[in-house]
Amino acid sequence: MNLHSILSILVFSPLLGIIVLAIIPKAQEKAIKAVGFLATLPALLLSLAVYAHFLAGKNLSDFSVSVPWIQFRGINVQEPIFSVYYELGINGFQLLMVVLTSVISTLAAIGACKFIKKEWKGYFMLFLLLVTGMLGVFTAENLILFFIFFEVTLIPTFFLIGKWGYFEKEKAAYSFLIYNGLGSAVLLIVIMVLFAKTGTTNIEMLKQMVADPQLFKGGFKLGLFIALLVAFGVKLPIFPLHSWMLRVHVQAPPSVVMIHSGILLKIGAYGLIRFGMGIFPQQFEKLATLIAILGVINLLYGAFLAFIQTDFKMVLAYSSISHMGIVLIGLAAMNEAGIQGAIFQAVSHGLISALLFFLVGVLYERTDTSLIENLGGLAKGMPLAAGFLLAGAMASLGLPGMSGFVSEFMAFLGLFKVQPWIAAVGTIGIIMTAAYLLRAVLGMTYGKAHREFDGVLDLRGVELVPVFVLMALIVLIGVYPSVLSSPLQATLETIMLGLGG
Amino acid sequence: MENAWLIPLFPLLSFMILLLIGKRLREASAYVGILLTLASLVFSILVLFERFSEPSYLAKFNWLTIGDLHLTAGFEVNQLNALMLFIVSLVSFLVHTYSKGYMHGDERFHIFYAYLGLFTFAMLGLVISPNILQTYIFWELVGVGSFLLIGFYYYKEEAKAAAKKAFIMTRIGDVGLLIGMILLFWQTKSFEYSEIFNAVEAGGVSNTMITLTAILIFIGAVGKSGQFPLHTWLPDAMEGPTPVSALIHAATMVAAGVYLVAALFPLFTASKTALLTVATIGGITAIFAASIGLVQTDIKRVLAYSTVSQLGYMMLALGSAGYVAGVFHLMTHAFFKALLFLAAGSVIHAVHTQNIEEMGGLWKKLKLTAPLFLIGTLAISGVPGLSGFFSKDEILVAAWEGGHPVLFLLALIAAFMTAFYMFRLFFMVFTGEKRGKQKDVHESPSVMTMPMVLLGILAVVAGYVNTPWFGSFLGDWLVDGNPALGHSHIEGPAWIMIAATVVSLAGILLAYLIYGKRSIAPDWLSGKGDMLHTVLNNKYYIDEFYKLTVVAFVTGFSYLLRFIDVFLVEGIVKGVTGIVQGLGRTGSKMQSGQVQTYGAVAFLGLAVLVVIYALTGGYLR
Amino acid sequence: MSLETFSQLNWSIMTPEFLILGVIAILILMDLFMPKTLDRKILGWIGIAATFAALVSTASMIGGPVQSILHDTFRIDSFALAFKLLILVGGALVLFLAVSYEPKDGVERYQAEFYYLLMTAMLGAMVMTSSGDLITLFIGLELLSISSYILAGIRKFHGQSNESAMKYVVNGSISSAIVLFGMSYVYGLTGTTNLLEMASQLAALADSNHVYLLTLAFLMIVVGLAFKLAAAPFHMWAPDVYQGAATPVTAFLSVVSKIAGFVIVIRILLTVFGFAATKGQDSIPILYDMQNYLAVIAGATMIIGNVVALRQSDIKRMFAYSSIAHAGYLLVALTSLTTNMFQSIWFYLLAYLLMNLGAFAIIQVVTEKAGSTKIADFAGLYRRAPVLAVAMGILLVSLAGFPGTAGFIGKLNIFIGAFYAEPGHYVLASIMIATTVVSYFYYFSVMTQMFFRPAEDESKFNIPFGILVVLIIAVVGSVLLGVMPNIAFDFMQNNMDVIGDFFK
Amino acid sequence: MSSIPASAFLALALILFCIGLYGALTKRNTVIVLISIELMLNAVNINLVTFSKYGINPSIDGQIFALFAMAVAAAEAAVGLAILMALYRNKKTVHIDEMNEMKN
Repeated sequence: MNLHSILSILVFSPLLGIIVLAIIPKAQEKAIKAVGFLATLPALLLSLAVYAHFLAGKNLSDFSVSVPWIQFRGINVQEPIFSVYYELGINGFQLLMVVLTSVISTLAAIGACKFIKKEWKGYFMLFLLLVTGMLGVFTAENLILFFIFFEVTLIPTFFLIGKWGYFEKEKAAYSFLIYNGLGSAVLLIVIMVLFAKTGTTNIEMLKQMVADPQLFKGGFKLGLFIALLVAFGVKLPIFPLHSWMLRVHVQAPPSVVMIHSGILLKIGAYGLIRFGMGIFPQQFEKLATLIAILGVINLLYGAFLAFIQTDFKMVLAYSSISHMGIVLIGLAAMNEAGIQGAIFQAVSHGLISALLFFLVGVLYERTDTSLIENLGGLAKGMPLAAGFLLAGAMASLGLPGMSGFVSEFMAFLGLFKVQPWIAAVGTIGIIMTAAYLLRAVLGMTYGKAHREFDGVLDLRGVELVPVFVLMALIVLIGVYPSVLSSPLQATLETIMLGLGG
Repeated sequence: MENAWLIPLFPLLSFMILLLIGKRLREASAYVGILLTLASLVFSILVLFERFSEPSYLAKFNWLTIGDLHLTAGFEVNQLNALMLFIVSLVSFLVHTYSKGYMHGDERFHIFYAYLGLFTFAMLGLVISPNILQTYIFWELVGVGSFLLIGFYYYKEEAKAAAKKAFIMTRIGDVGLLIGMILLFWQTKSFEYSEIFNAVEAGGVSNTMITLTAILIFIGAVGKSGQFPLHTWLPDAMEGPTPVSALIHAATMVAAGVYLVAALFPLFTASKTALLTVATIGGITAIFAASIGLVQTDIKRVLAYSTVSQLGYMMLALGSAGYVAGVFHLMTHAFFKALLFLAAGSVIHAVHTQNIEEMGGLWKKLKLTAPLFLIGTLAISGVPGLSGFFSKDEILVAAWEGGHPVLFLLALIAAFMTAFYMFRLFFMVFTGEKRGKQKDVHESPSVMTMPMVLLGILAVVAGYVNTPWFGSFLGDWLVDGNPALGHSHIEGPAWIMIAATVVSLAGILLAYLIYGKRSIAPDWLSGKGDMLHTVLNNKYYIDEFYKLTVVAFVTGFSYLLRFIDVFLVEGIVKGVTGIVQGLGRTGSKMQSGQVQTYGAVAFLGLAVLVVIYALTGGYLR
Repeated sequence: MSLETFSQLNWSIMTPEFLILGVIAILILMDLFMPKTLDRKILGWIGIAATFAALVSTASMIGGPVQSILHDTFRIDSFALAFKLLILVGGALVLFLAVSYEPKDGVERYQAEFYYLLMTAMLGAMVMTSSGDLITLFIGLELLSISSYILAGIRKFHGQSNESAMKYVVNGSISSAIVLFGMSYVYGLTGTTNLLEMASQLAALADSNHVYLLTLAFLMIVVGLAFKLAAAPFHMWAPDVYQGAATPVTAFLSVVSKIAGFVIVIRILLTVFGFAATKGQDSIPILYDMQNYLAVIAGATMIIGNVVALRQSDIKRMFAYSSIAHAGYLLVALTSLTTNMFQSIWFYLLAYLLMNLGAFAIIQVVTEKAGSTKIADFAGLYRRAPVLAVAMGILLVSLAGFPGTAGFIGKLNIFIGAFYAEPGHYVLASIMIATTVVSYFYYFSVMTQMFFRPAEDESKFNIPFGILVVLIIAVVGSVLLGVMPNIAFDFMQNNMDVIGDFFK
Repeated sequence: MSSIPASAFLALALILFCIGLYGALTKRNTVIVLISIELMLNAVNINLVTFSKYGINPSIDGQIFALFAMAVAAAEAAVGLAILMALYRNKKTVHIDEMNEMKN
């Protein structure tokens, strides 16, 4: 097979599932679920194959594809100015995100088979569209293509939340749409300004052209970078742009939150690293202190608020905010350790939050509640679920041997080199993370049972697959972080080159 | 020694086996755990003996690459590590064995063994780590093992609270360690112990930095070893099953703090301030915990406070540059304190209560446990001839020679108190009349007593490896090739030994008079100082203090943030949407349905544009 | 001019107009002589056929040289062809809607009028595209307007329809008067009505009084023509008229009429004011001088359209505001005055034509079935007619400007222009993006109704053939142009030299 | 005739236009509104004719334009009145301020 077409197949393979689903009658629940699940597999297998390709020591650029696509005419007759290429590509960082996406998508599809109780057909069609969007986001090599895939994720997510969510689903869907719409609007401004000024949106070319002081003045670039920060800050989310995310985490169905918290939030981190740092390295440097402070605020704000929540979903939602603070902290360090920590954190949090939300989904399905108080003593009725919940919490609070630690450690390692004081304040977050997670998880699993757990089934059958896979990956990364760090080295070098260090 | 890396893996294997198929093995799980820890023990002994004759061994591989930084993982066998391997695997093996009897009948028997395996793995991994990062990793893992085991009786609210408290309090310390470690890394560009020491020795690190990092790392040790002011979790941790207390909260994990300071000893010696801090905290903890121990009525809590106090001793030793003394006491303490806990467990197993006021007169019924408990008590009290005597003496000498007379005095008083409350415990449990409801009290099975016997022997003889009389074999071996660790044996004036003996005997005598012979009323102390007694009984109100300050602050701050979240952040959002909606409403209202208004608006628009044009100089230009 | 020379003129360039005109005449006659009982739909199909014929003949002129007859009052240049194509496509699609329109309140009798009035309106718009003279422009404009007035009121027994027509007439006439007043000044300062001659006359304008007068005329023309665009400040008629008019008429007003409006605005503004100097030869033209005023109008239009649309509960009113908003977006392209302006406006109008007509097709089906025009009537559409709901979803997404649809590419084009201009129109573009986000609210509120809410009744729809055609063209076109916009771009680039032709 | 300056005609046109506009925007009776609009259109005609005679480049175009404008105005008025009649049949009113069935 031609290597150049692999990425396209990888990205668009879920669409095949949509087509198949379209011809399956609504009532055939089993077939729909099967197709929905199977349609995520090609992407998974291909992404693993790409990873294997990398492990075999071959070049990831083998996969890049670039075909002329749109020529915006009328501005300038010279080619290739103002033309947009259909260009997909993959580097180490993108590879990780793609693998993460495909893994979590497959698991979320399994989750959906369990958690979604109605209209599977519509659900899986939207879900697969979402998967395509996410895969595209991480493989797009130019900003317009990136933006297109970025927006493609918005609409299915809106519907997935609004239709299959819990009580206040529509409100959550709207606030998702509006916040992210605003974020992407700001992003679009940046993209179009860059496009209009340079005539290209290819990221590599932009890196060089934006560095040209003739084309862009410093202050102007700073403005663009701040806009970018805001755009991805909504997605990440950065305080105070976070309130939409709480609603989504609480109201969306668990299988969607797995995707949302696991991958969609990471687009923010991805964008900040790839575009913020890649295209505007000097500006990033200028604002590094601010970003570090924002990171610490995020970390602490999320942690403190998670500490007093009564709904476990809210705890996890705030914990996501808190953990995304670590991403910012790592990025603000502007050194290898910090950036690698940030990327690790993105991947690690993706896995951990997917695991935790899957478990929440199971709990909710069995007990119709996610209130900590109502779940007390769960370990008696659902020992396996409780055990994994605890393990997930441990991973989340940065227990060594699990992925959370490596990321947290590197992020702080990086920041302590440049901003020891801010980092020192940030470490309070480490303590608080332990405090709120244990409070919540022990509150749910330990202690006297507040209710009968008769007839409440523990994890079983196919539910164990996502749990085991995620746990295994979390531990794998924790024990042998090189699985992530080795693909990253080349990417890091490029970033560091851009930062001039 | 090349295969020392296998030692931690056996318990890990046990953990994994039991997690996966433990449910089917049921109580046969114990054999898995016992056999695999036995394997660790055998290897540890081999390694220890090998280390007597061979130099240290270090192996490492690349663990994580960050740009040009290569973080390694691996293992190292040096004197301290080999000794610790032996202590840990021995105690762990004994506790594994003991638990087979103690935990008999528990429905989560296999889980218990699995957790024990996890903990043992982590602890063994901790002691063979060649770099501080790896130490930190296992440091946290032992914390988790401890957390899981404290919370083993998860359905008890107290256990839940204790587990949580243990985890969070130690984590506070851990963050100190983490910061210290990272700062040290950026100073020395390495996590390797040897490279850190080289850098410190070469003067590559400023004095302030050394002091700062050393103290930060010491905070980690404070958390783990239950030193003042982070000690409160350790007594609460007694909610776990008693074998756990013996293994984790007496012999191994809590000693990890001492081990850490010992392992980084060259760093600490490079800073006077750091050493003084260590010594002071150690000294304060020693007397502070001992004083609380005076009035406790829970058998395990008395032992817990005694542990805290003894750990303070070790810190005092290390802080007084008495490296050998500290490590020596660490070893002897591991044996006699494990013995005491196991014996206490045996007592609890027999009488099903932990309240010493409901015990009494058990000497006759527990024919084996009682003498073993006495041995432990004698050893900890520092009665000459037993292991505790020698190590405690070393510490007192170190403190005196280290130039800390005040701390020396504190240590001496603490020694008196130790002797007093330990014998108070002994007399109340084993002598006198039977109190409370004791039914079918009988001796524990041999699977429980045999480990105690072995520990009893060690509690007696372990001291002789390093004595002023028969040569300081342990000391010589420990500091061999490492001048930075100080002298193998500190000579001190002979009166110190006598003073120590006198003090401990005095303590025993007083305890005898009050609780044994009952010639002095038990409320003699409390009667005299009512307030003092209340204060001691409430553990100096430390928990309450924390609740009122830290916990209240965190909660209050959280609610403040929630206020901000709900009203400020959401409020702004609501405001913006409100403005947009309001605009919409206004615009919608203007759409009055009157067609003439529409025309008027259009004309008005035109007029405004014209006026603006005129005003901005269109006409006058 | 003798009759001989008159007949020797190159009349062939007016073939499309003649075709339409001829068919209108035939339709009138047929309507007159057909028995009353016969179904008039056949007339509609004839009209569609004629429109297609006109489309073909227009298309056949593509790539030819610039030609003009009658002293340049009627000219065929790339601009004219490009926009005439749009008008014909839009007109054809509206006719498809019209033949599927099943009026209920006794208008059956006037159905034939409905068809040929639509066609006369279309003819007016076509004339406007090809006009090189103020008089023909004005005549075309009025032909379009007057036909539209009647169309708006064609449901003559329907109070709302009457009211909407009346409002339309009053406002439209006022706007005509204002435009004419402005035009009269322009004429006065040049002494000619030919646009190109005006341009050459004004190129050396230096007298500040004259400049002032001309600028006033500029403002009057812009504000007056804003009526046709449904742009601020002359936008307020739109919701009422859209609501009251029959759905195909609304579709016509919102699409074809708007295209015609842009045609006349571009013609006049660019040829006349794009050259009218402010301080003598080679000084900055009035149009550039007044860019900020256009920007204000564009900004106000976008804000008003999008914000007020939030409050609507009537689907047609909502679409009226939406069409106001889209006029604002288009004005942004006009304001930035970059070289890609023609392309971006043309492409955006094409995209807008497709998505808006598609949406109106569905609105027509749903409102006819429900008998009212409430947004709530869309509740549960996904259950009742999934195909309609999904099609509507795609069209709404395109209207909202999400990627993968023509609406997105159209917006990109406008942004490129806005940012490419020196100095860039950052504020205006930001308003455009921000208000686009606001528009998500109301577009998605329709989605909410269709997909999330339960239906009142579960009855199914039967989709008439005409609607189906429009829907297929609209949906396929919207997606195709979203994914492969180069089809349209290349067409423009390869066949038309709009800028080159414009001033020949 | 030549004694009357062009500006007078222009002023007259402007005044007429304003009166027309005022009437169109304020009168309740729709017929008067339509008449007022005619007034505005006629003001334009005066302008055109004036410019045709006294303009910078006097030409016949203005008068032709005026003729067209008149024709259009007539058509507009006719249509307007027709619609008004339809409206009157349905609503029994010619008051423009009562045409507010559709609003907001």
